[in-house]
Amino acid sequence: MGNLNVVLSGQEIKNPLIPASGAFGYGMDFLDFWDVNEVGSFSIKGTTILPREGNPLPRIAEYEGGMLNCVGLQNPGAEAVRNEILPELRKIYHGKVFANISGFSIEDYEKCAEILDPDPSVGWLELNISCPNVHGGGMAFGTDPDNAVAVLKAVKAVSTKPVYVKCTPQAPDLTYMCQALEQAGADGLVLLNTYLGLRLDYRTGKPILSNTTGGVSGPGIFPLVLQKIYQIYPKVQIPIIGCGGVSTARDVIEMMSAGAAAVEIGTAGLIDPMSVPKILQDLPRCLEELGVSNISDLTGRAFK
Amino acid sequence: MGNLNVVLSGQEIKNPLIPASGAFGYGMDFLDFWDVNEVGSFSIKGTTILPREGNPLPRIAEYEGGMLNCVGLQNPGAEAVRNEILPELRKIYHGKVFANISGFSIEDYEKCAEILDPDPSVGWLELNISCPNVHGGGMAFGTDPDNAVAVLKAVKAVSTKPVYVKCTPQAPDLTYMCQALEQAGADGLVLLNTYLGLRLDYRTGKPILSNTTGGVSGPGIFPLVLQKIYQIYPKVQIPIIGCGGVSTARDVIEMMSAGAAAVEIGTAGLIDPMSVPKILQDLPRCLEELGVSNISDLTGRAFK
Amino acid sequence: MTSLFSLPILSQQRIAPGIYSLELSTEGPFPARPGQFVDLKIPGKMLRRPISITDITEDRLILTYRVAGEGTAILSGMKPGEVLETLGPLGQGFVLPEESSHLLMVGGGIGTPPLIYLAKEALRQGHQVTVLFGFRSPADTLFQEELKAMGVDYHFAYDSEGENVVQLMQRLGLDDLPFFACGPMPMLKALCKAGSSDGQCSLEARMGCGFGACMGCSIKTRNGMQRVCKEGPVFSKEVLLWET
Amino acid sequence: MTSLFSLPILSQQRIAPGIYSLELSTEGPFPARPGQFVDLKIPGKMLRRPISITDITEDRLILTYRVAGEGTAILSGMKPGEVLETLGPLGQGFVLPEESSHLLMVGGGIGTPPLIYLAKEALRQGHQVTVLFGFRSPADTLFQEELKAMGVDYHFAYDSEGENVVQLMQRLGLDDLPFFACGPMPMLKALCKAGSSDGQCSLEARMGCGFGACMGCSIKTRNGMQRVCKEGPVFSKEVLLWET
Repeated sequence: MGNLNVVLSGQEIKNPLIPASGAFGYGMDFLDFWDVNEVGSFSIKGTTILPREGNPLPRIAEYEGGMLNCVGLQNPGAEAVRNEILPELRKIYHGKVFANISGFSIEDYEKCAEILDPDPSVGWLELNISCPNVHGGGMAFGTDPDNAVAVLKAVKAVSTKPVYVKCTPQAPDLTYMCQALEQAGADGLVLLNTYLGLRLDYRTGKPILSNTTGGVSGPGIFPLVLQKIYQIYPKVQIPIIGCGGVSTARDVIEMMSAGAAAVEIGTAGLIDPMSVPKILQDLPRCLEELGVSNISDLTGRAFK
Repeated sequence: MGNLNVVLSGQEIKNPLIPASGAFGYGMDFLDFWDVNEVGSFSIKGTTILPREGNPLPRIAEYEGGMLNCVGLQNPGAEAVRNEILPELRKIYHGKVFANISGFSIEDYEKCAEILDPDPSVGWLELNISCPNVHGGGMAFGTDPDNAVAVLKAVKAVSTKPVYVKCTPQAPDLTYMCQALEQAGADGLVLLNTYLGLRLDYRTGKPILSNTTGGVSGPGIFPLVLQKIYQIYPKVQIPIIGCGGVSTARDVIEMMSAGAAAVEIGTAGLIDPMSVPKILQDLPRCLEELGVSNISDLTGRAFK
Repeated sequence: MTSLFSLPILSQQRIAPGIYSLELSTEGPFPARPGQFVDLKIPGKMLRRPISITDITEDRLILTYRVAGEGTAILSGMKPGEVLETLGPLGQGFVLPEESSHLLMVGGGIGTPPLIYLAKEALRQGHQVTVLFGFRSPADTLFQEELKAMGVDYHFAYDSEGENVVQLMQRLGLDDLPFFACGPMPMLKALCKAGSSDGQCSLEARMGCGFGACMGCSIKTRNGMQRVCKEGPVFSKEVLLWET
Repeated sequence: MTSLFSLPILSQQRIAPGIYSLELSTEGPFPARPGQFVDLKIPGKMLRRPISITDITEDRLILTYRVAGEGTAILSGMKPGEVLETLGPLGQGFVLPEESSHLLMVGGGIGTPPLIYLAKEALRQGHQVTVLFGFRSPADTLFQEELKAMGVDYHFAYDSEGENVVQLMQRLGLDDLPFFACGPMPMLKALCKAGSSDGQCSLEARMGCGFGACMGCSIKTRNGMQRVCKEGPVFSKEVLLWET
């Protein structure tokens, strides 16, 4: 029986499958289907310093390869997350989570980190500089390396937990971005947030989503993200968490082979709430098939 | 009954569906299935000044949203295309085609254009500065606006036919690229060539494709390409030919609504050789449903 | 508890222009209350389709849906024996009052189905029920047989005859009855304005997951942001803000 | 002429570890020559799966395939009555000599099926046929009944017994017979080296379209670049370069 645990910046998690921010709420919504303690960690809904209502409806569109969303960081604000939500979360989940934080200024990120970093349920901070669905924030920081580095440094200065940066495929030079982040002290990278996309209504020709564009996720982007991970892996020393279109245990293995130390899963769990436990059930069988005893040995297998 | 014809740089074609370069050979391979004269034009296999064998096998990988290829511009060279292939093509196809040309230096493109531009079957030149599967050429010109403009100017100087530039989504700033090309005299844009992608073999963890990466095409990239067309359309005056994941008549209409004057189709025709005639059969019914008499009125409908 | 069920199709038929009735086979009564919904996996489509519940019998889940796009078009072509992966029951249902009362059910178009199940349940609980349904035209009428069989008081309004369901309510002088409504947003809005202060509305929204995780269907209410799929689809009138 | 056919599955069965036999119903004999192939649309998969033809009867197309990945795994789960969209016949087949001769059919593993159809056709045309098939082990043997029924001379080689099919050919002194071969590349390469100068090999390749448009399966030959799906899959020995 294979060993599924992986280590992310000194903290061990019992398997490499991490439900992604925005696709798992705060864990509660999956309780009807499976015990969320089966996952070694998950990333909470993107949190900002002030409460946000997010974008108007429609926020969701579909396409053959997955979906588009423009939820737009709906969340109750960092204080409410720490004081009201995380204590509830602790009742149902015993592991440590990634606190996904976003903002509209460097100060926003800094304050958000100050609030969430001390929480005992927070194992890692996930710096979301890649949300395509808010204006004047999110992705704006993720497309400019100077801005990204400035945000990271400000957050690192107030954090005790490892800081992972969730990057956007919209970054003009992703390799440079990742190297700059590593140099500035990032403890890890999450590759990638959603791709900017659009759907138009067939009858009217107008955008379906209230925010015009949305973030594309799902199996349709899998080989694009895989290529980016493969491209970045040899260029950095810090761990990469892969994220983009993973739906099966084989996808997890493929993404780890490209260089991911762990894998986030989003859309697959929205399409089928049982995806995550199914993958966790399949992974040991896959390891056996491949004759691998530690799943972490698969990371970067393409280069070995 | 709706009117399907569209005009591209002064030349009318009887419908806006153009089989894409590399997915239609020279038209001959579809003759078993339908009369290729049903399409108003198509784009011939990417042509280089010297014959090219292309990449070794495997050149094809699959994924849930479509496919990846690294064919690598296999072609018999511009002279053979003009002297041997185009005369054969004229026997089966009576319209004018897009001569897709690629190269490894500005001179390559220039010579290729000089050879193909005079051919009576060539209606447009399609400058392929976006092939992700060759080294030191193709996409290298499409990611740097200065290089792209230099290639375009050299080709424009030796051409009498309208020159369309097929861009790559790998361009760091696509809007700037398109504006630079327009200013440098491009007659139209083809948005977009394939996305760089990767698949790894499940058992070995190594790349499936001989060239490691390949170009991702098919429905999986449709909303990404749609967003790019929507982004570029208000920024240029020259016509945009949409290209990326179109599989149905509704996709054609959606892409035209985003700003495309015409639409190239590739992977759908490889998956089902009857895709193109099926779409052509469906389009008039769609126009009727939408109460539109000229399909060209749909171009940019999202902005109207 | 919400779960995934594999339910074979027993029958499917077109019951009005663009409207289909679908019967799924269940082992025992499907565990949903009136106003809850199910999310159907359509072959070839990524996201499930949320469908309200028309009725539940000992061994059947009865759904009614409108062909609105490609997903529902595929669904309408499915045959008896084919199995639908069904997620549900989802959301909160309507809440009937504890004491016997005279209740008004107000439905419009494809919003009428959940009110059939609700009306039956209300009758079972000893309430008096008046049903007001609005359709585009008489050809679009749904559930006339069912309403007749239930023996409730029912009335139809037709756009084609110049009367909508809210006008009908007013004409019949029923605007002070507690109402339970489902239909297009303009209808619900007008109803909340014209009707009793005691009302519940079931809303529709494009959904991602259907079970609360993606926050793709959240609306602003007087109780803050609420998910149509999870805290809804039924909201009491006083929390709705009508902003979206 | 190559065309798209909708062919119902008549039967499917596992005939060896990982190997399935699939019978499709056709109206009249499927119009393919030995060595041509079909490309099957698998539900849920983008690209078709190229499958060689084992036999053709008045109303059946008989295919044999190995479960090699997700696509063929889905195919192996399909049931009688389900319909497979079949593109074909594709490619050029084997070319049998005009005069009666003694012909050698050399197959390895899942490369053996097209040689069954070829052997039958060769017998019908009056040739003498010797069949040499190689498998991993006796448990993996395919087509023994068919070969017996045909009444041809046949011999099996097994990796597990330390002999491959080329060694078998040499042991039997058949290396000067014109050969028709299909199997793994190393087998074909060794056979071309050891066997007669007159030989034809059917190659396998990952394909995109299967009908020549995408150039996804081109190989370099002495006649220039050739598409396995279109100019192949059968190539005469002398044009093969063994570079890939």
